[in-house]
Amino acid sequence: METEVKEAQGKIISAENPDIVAPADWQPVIMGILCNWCSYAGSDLTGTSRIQYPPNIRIIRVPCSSRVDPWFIIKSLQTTADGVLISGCHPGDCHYISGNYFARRRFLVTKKLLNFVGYHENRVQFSWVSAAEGPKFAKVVAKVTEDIKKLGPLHRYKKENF
Amino acid sequence: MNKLTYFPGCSAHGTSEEFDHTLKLVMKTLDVQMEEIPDWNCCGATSAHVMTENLALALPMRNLVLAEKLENKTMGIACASCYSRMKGTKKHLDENPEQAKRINSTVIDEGEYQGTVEIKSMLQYCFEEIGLETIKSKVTKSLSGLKVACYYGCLLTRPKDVTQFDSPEYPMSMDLLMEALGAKAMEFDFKTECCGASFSISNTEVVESLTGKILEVAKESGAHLIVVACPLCQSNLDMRQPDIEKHSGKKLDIPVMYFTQLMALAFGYPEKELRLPKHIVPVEAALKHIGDPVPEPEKVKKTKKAVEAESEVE
Amino acid sequence: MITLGLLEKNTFLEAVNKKSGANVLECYQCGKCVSTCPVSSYMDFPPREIMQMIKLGLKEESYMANSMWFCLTCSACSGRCPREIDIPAVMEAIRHLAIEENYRSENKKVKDIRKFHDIFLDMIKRYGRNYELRMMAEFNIRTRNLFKDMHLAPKALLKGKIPIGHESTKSAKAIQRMFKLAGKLEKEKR
Amino acid sequence: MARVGVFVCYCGANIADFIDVPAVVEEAKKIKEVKISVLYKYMCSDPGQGMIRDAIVQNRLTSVVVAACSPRMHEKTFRKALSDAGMNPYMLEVANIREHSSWVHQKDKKAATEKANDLIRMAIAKSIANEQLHEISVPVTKRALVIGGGIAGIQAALDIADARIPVTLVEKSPSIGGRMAQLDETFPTLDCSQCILTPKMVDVASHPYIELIPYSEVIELDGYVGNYKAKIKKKASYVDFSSCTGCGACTQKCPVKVPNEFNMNIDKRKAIYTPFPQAVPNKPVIDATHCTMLLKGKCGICAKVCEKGSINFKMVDEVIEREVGAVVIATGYDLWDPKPYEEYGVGRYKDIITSLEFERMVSASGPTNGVPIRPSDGKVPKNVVFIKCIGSRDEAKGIEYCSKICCMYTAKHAILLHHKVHDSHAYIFYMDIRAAGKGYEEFVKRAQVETAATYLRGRVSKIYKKGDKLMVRGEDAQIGQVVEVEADLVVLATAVIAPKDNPSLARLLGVSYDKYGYMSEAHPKLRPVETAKAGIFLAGCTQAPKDIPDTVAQASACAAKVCGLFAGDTLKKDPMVSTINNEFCSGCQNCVKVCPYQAIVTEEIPLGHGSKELRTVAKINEGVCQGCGSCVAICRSMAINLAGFTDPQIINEIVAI
Amino acid sequence: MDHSKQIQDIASKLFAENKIDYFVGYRQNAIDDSQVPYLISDPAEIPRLVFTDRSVFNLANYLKPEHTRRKRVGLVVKGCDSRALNLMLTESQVKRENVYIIGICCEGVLNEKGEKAQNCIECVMPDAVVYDEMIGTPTGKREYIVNADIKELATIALEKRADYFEDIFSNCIRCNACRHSCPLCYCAKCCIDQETSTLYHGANTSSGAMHALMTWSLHLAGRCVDCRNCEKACPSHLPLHLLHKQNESVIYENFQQHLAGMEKDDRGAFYKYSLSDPDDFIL
Repeated sequence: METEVKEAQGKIISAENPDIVAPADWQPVIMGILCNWCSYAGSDLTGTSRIQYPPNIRIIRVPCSSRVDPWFIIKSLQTTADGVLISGCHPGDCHYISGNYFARRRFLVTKKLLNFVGYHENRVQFSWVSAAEGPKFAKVVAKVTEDIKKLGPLHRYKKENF
Repeated sequence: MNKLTYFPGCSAHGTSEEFDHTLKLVMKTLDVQMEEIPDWNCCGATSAHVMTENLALALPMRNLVLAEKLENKTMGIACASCYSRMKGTKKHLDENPEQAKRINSTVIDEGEYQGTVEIKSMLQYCFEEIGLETIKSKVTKSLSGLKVACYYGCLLTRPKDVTQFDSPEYPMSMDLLMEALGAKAMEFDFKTECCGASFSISNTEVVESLTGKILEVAKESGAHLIVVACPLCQSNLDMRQPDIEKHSGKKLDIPVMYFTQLMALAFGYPEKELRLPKHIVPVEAALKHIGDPVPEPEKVKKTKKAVEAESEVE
Repeated sequence: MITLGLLEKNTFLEAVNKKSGANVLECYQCGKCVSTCPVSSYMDFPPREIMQMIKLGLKEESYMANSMWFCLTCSACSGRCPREIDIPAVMEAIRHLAIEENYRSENKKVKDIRKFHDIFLDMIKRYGRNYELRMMAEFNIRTRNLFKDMHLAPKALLKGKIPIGHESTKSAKAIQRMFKLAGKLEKEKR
Repeated sequence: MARVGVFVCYCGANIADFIDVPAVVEEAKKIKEVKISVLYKYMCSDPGQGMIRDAIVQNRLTSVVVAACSPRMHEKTFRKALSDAGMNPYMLEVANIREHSSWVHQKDKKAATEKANDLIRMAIAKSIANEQLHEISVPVTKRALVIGGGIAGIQAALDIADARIPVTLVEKSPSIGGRMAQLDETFPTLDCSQCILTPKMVDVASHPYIELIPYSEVIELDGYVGNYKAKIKKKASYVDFSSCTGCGACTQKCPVKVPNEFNMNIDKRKAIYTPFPQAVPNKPVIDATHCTMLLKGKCGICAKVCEKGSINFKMVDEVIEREVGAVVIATGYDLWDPKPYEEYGVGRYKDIITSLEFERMVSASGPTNGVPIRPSDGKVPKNVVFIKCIGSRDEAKGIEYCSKICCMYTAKHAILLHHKVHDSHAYIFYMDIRAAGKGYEEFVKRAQVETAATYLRGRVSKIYKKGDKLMVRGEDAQIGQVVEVEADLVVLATAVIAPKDNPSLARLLGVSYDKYGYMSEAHPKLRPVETAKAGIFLAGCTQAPKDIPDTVAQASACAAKVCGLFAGDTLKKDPMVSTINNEFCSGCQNCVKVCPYQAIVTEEIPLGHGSKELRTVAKINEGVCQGCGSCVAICRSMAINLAGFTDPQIINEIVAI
Repeated sequence: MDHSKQIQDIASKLFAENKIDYFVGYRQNAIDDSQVPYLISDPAEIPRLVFTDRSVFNLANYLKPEHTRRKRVGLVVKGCDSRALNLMLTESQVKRENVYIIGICCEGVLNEKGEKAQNCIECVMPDAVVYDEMIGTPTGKREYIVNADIKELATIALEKRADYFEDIFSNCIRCNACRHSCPLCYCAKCCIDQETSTLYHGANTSSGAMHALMTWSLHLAGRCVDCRNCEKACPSHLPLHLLHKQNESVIYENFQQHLAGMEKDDRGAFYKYSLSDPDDFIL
């Protein structure tokens, strides 16, 4: 289900809807849902280490990646976000023992389903970032932002808003 | 019948003709058809990489490109130096595709580099592809009684991430191969110490000191001869021996043979096929030890109980 | 005495790291490489000291050292290095940089080694393959040491160790072209 | 109608330099629920908190948003300000505009400001959906479980028990004592390890508040802080400890000899054995993997010679349960296997031994009666080479970290060698000498001067055999020369590593561990003895390599923590737990399945009002619930919600931008 | 495939032995040759019970909690139906002692066009997995086939696929027939109807439908047994199986070939995990 990202001269074309074109300096909004113990702490460390990353992400704190109900993702894509990043503890490191393992299964199925119904697979991304991985968090955000910038604005299902 | 693309290297057609010759005999017995890369060139060892990076990559690359045109995709290399240069180059090119493209432009007449050939040293090929069992089955004249010290040199097993073969510190593949032929491989601590091959002409003083130490330790191990898998190792250890003896005043007199020579011998080829006169240090006396009585391994007293998880009963 | 100023930007270190792909800063001076190296006793500065010199940005001193010319690239040091630094690559990087920047050591041994390598490459350039006797002879001529190893030659020749005739690749032209293009690449890089 | 107050913090220059704070304040005012939006230099300071308190009262606020640093930093501070003003503290939301905006977007003030605006909008939207929550209090079981009977476990158990709190001490092996019991003398004072340790071991055995359970393991831990339930497997010892007098007749007569792990396999023990003469409890156990009676049904000599009839070959493993309020983990350390050092010929040369083997040899009660010998020929060595950092500080072959104790014990070994073999000489290859500690540098000096040990700075590169000597080659960087030492014996100071069972134990206990297998503390500096799981503490090398003084100090710190935890009759707990709405619960019980804490059970409730018929619904034990939200996300009918992170709160955040 | 006679006999026997209060089976539709579910409490109506390859509906849907709490029910289940029933038993929605299960070794049923239905062609388990009495000869578990439609959809361009699904979602009229026809949608109150969520799930628009159907399919992921009751119930004839089959194939491929309702006490793929689950999609 890989789909090529289209590029046009100086413009960004929406991956899901070629009719939608955004200017080259278009900035996406990315919803970041982070678990409190690893990734949120990791993102705090990014801050305390003053590691710079793109400002497009908006962060929501949840106790554990297993708290993330797939409909948060769907809702984000339908309303405010052009992409979603969900981050939790590395496998084996979950503060709640096994939460991220359950979450991992849901994430995979959700990601594939969203791709199946017509969202580019890079719209929704996941990462494991530990509390010590400040630099990794910055890297992940930079990568996700860049990926989503290439995909252009997400327009589908948004016209009616909600 | 197995097919093998063969890169002999400059020495095979020069100083180490006996290696090349016995290798071909052995491979015939083992039912491997060797196909020499047509119009191969020197891999650049040991000078190209010293002086220039691009040439050091371009020379092996031409050979790789030529080899890719052949049907068989496994390449066997006789000389350890060539092996190291070629395999190292391939690894470097595969990891840096951009540079590979750039270097490819210098040999573009020969074709495009694909990176499809798998490179093995001849020792590695015997050990991994043919297998000790097959080799054992071809032995018609066991070498029992012969004590050997296996010398691998630096480049057969090093660097580990390039060669991906055996231990870089205490390899055992050649030892096991020799045991398969019936010989006894001695414990030898200087298996992978460098002999200084690249200085064999330009800096003989260094070479003499390095090889001297290796020969001394080999001698001390009780071996009748040293077994090698590289022409440079062989010529260094063999040719320099009289000089070392003269300078140090110590008698060494330990012949240096290729593993293929011993394989050929064990496979039943007559001694004259081994091209023994080419050795500076005479080999014949050492080979007389073949057939020496081998002391029986000490019998374990309570065989059955000894097996039982180290415990013993009074 | 060496006076160390403010090391604002250690360009030498950067150049070595870039060329070698190693990170010299990882070296913690344990000295395992020195006792591993078969030729460290012949070097002006053994590998450990070279690493420190790079860290200090001592470019000229490093270029004029004989260490990298003595390095046999046997990889024993890198195999044992607890920080897994590719020391031969570092040595090679300094050597290439020294050649590129035209530093020439006056050390006799270094000159010999360089000469040998020049002859070797010349041989490949001419014939595509290498021919040992001719090389040995040429080396002796160029180093004005006509009789070096001559005591070995008759024995070796007699025993057929070193054959008299020699062969070359058919497409010597291709090799020459390769040399030319590779040389061009080398220049472009600079 | 919600009335929200927004309080934006400058954080000195930390926020103000990179975010247009006044604009942010104005932006917040545009939201209709926002009744007051102000800024201040340091919101967390007393005047800052005062501002919040005053605004709450004056503006009759229903929720408060503080835009400042990470909530992980000052959430508690601001919650306290809220409750001081008479407001429910959980009506607070923190917008993290420092770590998440000003500090990470320092080159783009406009974007950072926009992001701060959004983060504040999200916090406001969330706070509107906040509910009033109240702290939960749970009862405490005043008994501690100590896992591991080394010096750490012994010290922790004794200190806790001295406070008249019952302790259950579980030890894996037949005797307590741990690694320290194997040591001969200890640095830096060279007092005999046995002499200072054994009295403490005896104290443990006789303490009225300590229950010692040797030869057993913790196999399960349920529950939560103050209310843990541990299952302990008592391995079958085949000896009835209650009747056994420890006379030792059985061990003398047993015909089966087995390598003695207490002596690093240098000598043999019997299949029925006490690990060492001063063992506590001093009762033998039968090693079932070697006893011929248990394996083949032959022998039984021990049973015949036992006058008390204490031998019972039919004994089986037994699982017992203990309710405890707190757990101390003190599982100690293992030593790294130096096999990867092929260049030294480890495994090929018998005369290369590890430091603990040397320790046992020089121990007066050890297998060689205190005299070091060469394992190859039994001769007493003269030239002994000690090599430090074997596996330590070696990313390529071992581990990255410094094992901390090797510099000191190697100095000790040099001194001990000199004591035992007067005409010997010690060569020590080292990289650095790390002797930071009270009396440590002086101790090293003693080794260097009094014992005249030769310190050579460099890592050894090769060991090879020459005759019956081992040639040890390394650089001495001081003189810049490669040296070779002719050694009779080589002692490798192998690295300290985490016990290999640590990860599985950590998973079983629900605490986290690092990449080396050491248990992770809650905070490396400020909470070094606690784990992230409340009520579970760490003592000794289970957390990181430590020497004996540090281990004992940490063990006592654990005891203080346990006593503090047990000071009151109940514990206070965050109210961020799951709650179930029975109306929507269909009783599928999938939540029971995903809960990692077994906090969800089922209950029967009437089908309707006054109905006699019952239906099954899930029920959450809020004392056990840790608030992960796993159950919330999998509940299809949305019958479960997590206080503080409810669906409306999170969705409000999502749609607020 | 005609098991009408056997079913009638069993029903008679059950009523005669007073083992059940109700029997749920199929009867012929009066207007065409299709069949409808048929719930009887009077043995006199037994002769109207039929079972042929037109018996398409999943009768497990008739066993929502209130049914078996008080009454004992006899029930006919095909392979797929029985897997749904299995899950309902695991999820404590049905009292096993109050249900008498007549399992069919199904040979496949027909679609409206009279051809063998797609889910029967791709069926992995035609035999009932839970039953008190079995009719027919078991043929055993079959190899898993990835649904032909999703395979085809996966090959077309992303924006085309997006168009296709937007079409589907905009045709949804939010009548919730799919949900009501699903035996596994037994929630006391569906999340989509709840006050907190109605705010966000949206109105009767393609966006709202998309959200509702996606959420619904994710709630059935790892549980859906591909009986296609929902599709049969949908008045807009939406290809709802696409969403379910997509999830099923991802789960089968990645999570130890998990299939819903095959085993007793298996709760579905989202209620367990394996340490070796795919991790490569996570940064």
